Amino acid sequence: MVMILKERVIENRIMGDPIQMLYKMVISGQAAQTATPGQFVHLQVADSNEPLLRRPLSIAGIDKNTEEVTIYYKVIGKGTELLTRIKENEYISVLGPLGTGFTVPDSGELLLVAGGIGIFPLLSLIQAVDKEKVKLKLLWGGENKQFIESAGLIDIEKMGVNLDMSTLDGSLGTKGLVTDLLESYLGDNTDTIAKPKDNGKQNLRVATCGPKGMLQAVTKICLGHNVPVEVSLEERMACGIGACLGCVCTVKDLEGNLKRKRVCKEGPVMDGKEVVWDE
Amino acid sequence: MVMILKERVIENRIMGDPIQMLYKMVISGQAAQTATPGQFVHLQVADSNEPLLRRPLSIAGIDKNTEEVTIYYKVIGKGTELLTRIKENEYISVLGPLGTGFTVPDSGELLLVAGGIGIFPLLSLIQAVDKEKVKLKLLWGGENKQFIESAGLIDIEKMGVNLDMSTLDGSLGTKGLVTDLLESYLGDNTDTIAKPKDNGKQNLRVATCGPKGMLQAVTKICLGHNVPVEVSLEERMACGIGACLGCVCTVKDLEGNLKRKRVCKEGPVMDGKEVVWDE
Amino acid sequence: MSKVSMAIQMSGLSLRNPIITSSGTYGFGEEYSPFCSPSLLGGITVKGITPLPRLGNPVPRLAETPAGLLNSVGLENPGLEGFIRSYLPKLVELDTSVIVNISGFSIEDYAHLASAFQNDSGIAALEVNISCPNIKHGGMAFGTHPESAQEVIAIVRKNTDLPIIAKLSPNVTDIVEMARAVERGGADIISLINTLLGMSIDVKSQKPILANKMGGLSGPAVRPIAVRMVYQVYEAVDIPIVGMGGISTWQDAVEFMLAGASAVSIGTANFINPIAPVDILTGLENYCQQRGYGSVQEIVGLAHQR
Amino acid sequence: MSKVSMAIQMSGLSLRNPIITSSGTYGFGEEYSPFCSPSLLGGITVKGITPLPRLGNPVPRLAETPAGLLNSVGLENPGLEGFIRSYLPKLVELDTSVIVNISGFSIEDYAHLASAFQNDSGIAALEVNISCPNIKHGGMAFGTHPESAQEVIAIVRKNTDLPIIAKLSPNVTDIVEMARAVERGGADIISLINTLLGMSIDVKSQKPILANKMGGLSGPAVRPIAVRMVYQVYEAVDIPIVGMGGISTWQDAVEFMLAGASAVSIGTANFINPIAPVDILTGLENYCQQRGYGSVQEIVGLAHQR
Ligand SMILES: Cc1cc2nc3c(=O)[nH]c(=O)nc-3n(C[C@H](O)[C@H](O)[C@H](O)COP(=O)(O)OP(=O)(O)OC[C@H]3O[C@@H](n4cnc5c(N)ncnc54)[C@H](O)[C@@H]3O)c2cc1C
Ligand SMILES: Cc1cc2nc3c(=O)[nH]c(=O)nc-3n(C[C@H](O)[C@H](O)[C@H](O)COP(=O)(O)OP(=O)(O)OC[C@H]3O[C@@H](n4cnc5c(N)ncnc54)[C@H](O)[C@@H]3O)c2cc1C
Ligand SMILES: Cc1cc2nc3c(=O)[nH]c(=O)nc-3n(C[C@H](O)[C@H](O)[C@H](O)COP(=O)(O)O)c2cc1C
Ligand SMILES: Cc1cc2nc3c(=O)[nH]c(=O)nc-3n(C[C@H](O)[C@H](O)[C@H](O)COP(=O)(O)O)c2cc1C
Ligand code: FES
Ligand code: FES
Repeated sequence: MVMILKERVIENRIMGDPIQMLYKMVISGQAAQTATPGQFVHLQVADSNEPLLRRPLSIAGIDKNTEEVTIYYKVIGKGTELLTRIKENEYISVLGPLGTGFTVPDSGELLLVAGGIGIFPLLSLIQAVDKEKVKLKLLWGGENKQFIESAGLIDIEKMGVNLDMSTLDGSLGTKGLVTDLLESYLGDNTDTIAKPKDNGKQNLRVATCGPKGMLQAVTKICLGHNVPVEVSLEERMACGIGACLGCVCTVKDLEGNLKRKRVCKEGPVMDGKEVVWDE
Repeated sequence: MVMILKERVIENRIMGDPIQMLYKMVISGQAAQTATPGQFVHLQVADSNEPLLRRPLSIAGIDKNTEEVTIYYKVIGKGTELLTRIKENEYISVLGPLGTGFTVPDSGELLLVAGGIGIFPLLSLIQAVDKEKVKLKLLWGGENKQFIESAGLIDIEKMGVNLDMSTLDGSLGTKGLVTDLLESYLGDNTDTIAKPKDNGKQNLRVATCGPKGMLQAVTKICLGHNVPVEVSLEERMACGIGACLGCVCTVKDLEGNLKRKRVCKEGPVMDGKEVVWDE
Repeated sequence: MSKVSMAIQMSGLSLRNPIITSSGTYGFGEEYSPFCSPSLLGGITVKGITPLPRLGNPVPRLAETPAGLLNSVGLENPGLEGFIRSYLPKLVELDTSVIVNISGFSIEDYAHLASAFQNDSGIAALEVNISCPNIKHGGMAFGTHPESAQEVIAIVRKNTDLPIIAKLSPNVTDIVEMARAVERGGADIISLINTLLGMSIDVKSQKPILANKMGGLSGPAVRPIAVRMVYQVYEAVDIPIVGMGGISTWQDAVEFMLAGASAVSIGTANFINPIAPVDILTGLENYCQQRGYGSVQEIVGLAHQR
Repeated sequence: MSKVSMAIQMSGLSLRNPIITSSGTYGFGEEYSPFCSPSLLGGITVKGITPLPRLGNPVPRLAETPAGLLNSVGLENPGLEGFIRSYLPKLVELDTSVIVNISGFSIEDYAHLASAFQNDSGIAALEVNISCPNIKHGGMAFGTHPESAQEVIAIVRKNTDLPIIAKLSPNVTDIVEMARAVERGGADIISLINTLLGMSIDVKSQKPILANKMGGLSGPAVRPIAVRMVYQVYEAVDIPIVGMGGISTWQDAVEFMLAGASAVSIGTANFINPIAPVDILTGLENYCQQRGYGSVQEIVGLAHQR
């Protein structure tokens, strides 16, 4: 159930290297009860008209017992800057959980491909997947070592995820793009990949989040290998609940007709195959 | 010299009965150096566009040694509410000292007439007057006892000011309006009042601040008794320095011509005699 | 204290209370139901419908400005048939007055759209959005030309027996002239304002933020312009007014009613506070009660006295 | 890093840099001198001058709105003679380009005002405010009627050899039509926008806040409308543009220049930050430097590419 509530912020702190401007916020409240991986919350960051709109942030962690959701955010403008000013035990207006999240597989292999802060929504998926039944692998590309460490590398390693990294400057993992990692991974793992006529036997799936260009490249690579891929999209949002049509993404249906889907409602997670990337 | 500076707030606290919403703020900085009684500072209360404009507040205390100015304010809207949130040692943008203040007499008698929070600008005058040379008397009218006590009664008594009070509900001083106090005071003190042809012998002056209706009444009474009166006016302000013509007051010159004066520049203190009250 | 009567009668349109939600900001009535029961509202206005389905404009469709929002949705909608098939049945089940907003690109479009909605369609009124370009006449918006506006309303009048709300564009030199034109055309009610044409440019990319370059400005920033127009129109026409443009608090709603609006419509504010309409209704009712009005209708136009 | 050339050439008007201050917000140049040396500015524009002195409107003249300011000063000014006697001598001593803003209520007013200022008056240009009502023709503002606007500019053209800046009103259906009209009339430069007509009502007193009821809206709230108009006018005319309306940061100034303004003017922002023009200038220069422009003129109109 979607709700709008004043929820208590129980943690709000900068993570790692201050230059990265990455923050972790834990919010106590009912949003945790029904949240699923890949959904987001729409937060009111100001009690004035500046900025006017709420800010969408992915749910990165869900704890139904303690009723807590965790979000991670990077400061990029006025809205996220105001978020950093919220003190522990202050209240914030939370609209959510919103949107349609990732498919959580219960068998086979799940490959996560993250670009930069695109790791955040994938964290909730890592948390939700039954690691006994599903083989989990994460490919993560970032600017440099400082970024990846600040964005929570140690915590991710603690979650027991098999992880390959790339950085633009080579300061951690392979030097290059995460799509390079993906190419070689899919090349090396042709056995788990479904063949064209292999319906129902597809035991490798990809879930990805990152900059739009990366998502497009990841989708292309995956579809080239006939691997199903779910992409978590971002778009400027106003209402966050499907009412304003501000956040659409274009999709092509089976008959080749163009349609719009709302990133906030039918998304943010979409089937990579149907997304029209260059409109 | 008028300046615009980021000045440090060294005190900002509520005074007395919380219901009165009266605050005292002490700002450390250069505005104190040149400030004179009756001038004001123009404070930036928000770092956003809400509210858009600065807020004018009278300088109630000037300490040139410690370089501190004191202001007192009542919370009435968004701007003054934001002022209360400023913490000690935070900085605030101060434009000032601005405007033309009170005449500070060096002999004779000065009668101060304050309505409600109109006491605040008069405090700087009380502070400035040489009480050895000038006989000082304050008539102060307020809503009730709680208001007058919260607005700093004890401090004023400490300054050794001869004080008569009135309240609307009679909970302190005389029951009624401050103009009643004024009427009877002037009636009882006809000896210090200059006679029509008595040029140069006027040894009683009045300085007043309060709601517009009260200022008008005080002026009428004073002029009726031939006592010169200076009124401290309020008007909505934008620039605060005479550039926008937003804050004018109408005056009549000796030939009876109507003219505009800027409350922020030629005022806020004006000669009561020339103010056109009902335009 | 005695109860205030909140019902509003506007030439043919009776509303439970004066709080409506605005076209394009409230989807098709479902999206906000979890937060704000439609049965609490005076009415809801649905997204603008055109004869054929429209994909609307590419993204980005949104840009924030100081106290304002630019949008260039471009009238994305399922088209008349799609609307009647997929949305209307659920809408008419809602316990509120449903207002259908129609948009056309020619006089014929409006005639066609209007004829699809009648008194027995289960809806309360038709709102006619005349801010669209008239593609047969050089793309000039109907709503910026008194004769075209009058013509659109007249053709709608001919084709439906529902109450007609003519929604005015603020992008005009003389709003009064436009209001008089739609009154002549046969409008029962006037609503205003639609969005103001605006633009925002990104200094990094050096390009307009909106894919469509220009968009419609809404939100608190436009309120003083909207209030002024309601005030002017109130003095010029004899039909009631639905006021909108930047209403986000009950004070704003009162401001519009004092200016002359019989009802008010909430748009952009829903995005920030999904229960804004109810908050505003509560505040409006308290205001009337505290000042001893027996009916909310008593405050309409009070700012014109003296 | 090499220095950016900040000078701007606009048909007959050469400015040290593109930052001007706006009429009515900067007094007669003296008030802000303690904070902001005129020698740092491209130019300053003085309060609108009319043939006779004017007391202007009663107070309240100001009302705040979300990210905006309503004013109804009502053209208070010392009149042409008073201005020339009491203010002009000091103004021409300032080390900056002085632009005199003139306002009239008839064609004759403009002719009279224009003839008082010539190339040898020590000022840099005349800005013609055409937003005033034409009292001989039913009070319709010159600036809302293309023929009247053209006529005003043409008569000013006849009466002065100074560069003429035609200042457009945004309260029009078609800003492009107005821009073309003043270009035809002989304007050398176009400035826009003047204020948008607005109103604010006090829910306590139930009356308009401004004594004059309506006033002009300025400040950040109007910026998207102003940017859109600059963008449109840039595509329609061949003369340069001075952009204004809600500029308070260097990013805002860049936005206007990308939209097509050769220079920008700062109004309401001065009230909040008396050194806003210098802050903006510094930011603008840095922007150009970091992006490797040799001259600030290179960014003018860039948002129109593709
Ligand atoms: C579904 C969803 C989930 C998201 N999850 C996260 C998250 O977990 N962590 C995180 O750090 N960020 C996340 N984002 C992005 C985040 O919403 C934006 O960074 C934030 O809204 C920027 O606000 P601001 O006021 O700080 O910056 P602004 O000043 O508003 O914007 C700065 C720049 O950011 C871009 N931008 C603004 N709003 C959006 C938006 N809604 N979507 C995309 N780009 C935008 C614009 O290009 C703008 O120029 C998510 C966005 C979406 C849509
Ligand atoms: C020269 C001068 C000196 C002042 N000195 C003091 C002082 O020492 N202590 C103090 O508490 N207050 C003082 N005031 C009044 C103070 O400036 C206002 O109370 C304050 O600006 C209100 O801001 P706000 O945002 O809280 O309220 P707002 O929400 O802006 O306004 C609430 C109401 O206050 C009135 N108001 C708003 N601005 C002004 C203004 N500039 N002048 C008069 N009325 C206004 C309006 O009627 C409005 O409806 C002074 C005003 C002036 C002009
Ligand atoms: C995202 C969005 C979409 C809109 N779509 C329509 C529409 O389809 N038809 C219409 O008549 N008005 C439309 N409008 C205008 C609103 O109905 C309303 O007139 C305007 O936003 C002013 O009100 P506000 O400031 O409260 O939002 C839209 C506004 C927004 C913000
Ligand atoms: C208080 C005030 C007075 C103004 N007076 C004039 C004037 O006399 N003549 C004129 O052409 N414009 C006048 N304007 C309009 C400004 O010059 C400018 O066009 C407008 O305010 C938009 O810019 P801004 O948003 O930066 O203030 C005035 C504006 C304000 C706020
Ligand atoms: S943000 Fe409104 S529909 Fe998605
Ligand atoms: S506030 Fe601008 S002239 Fe006084």
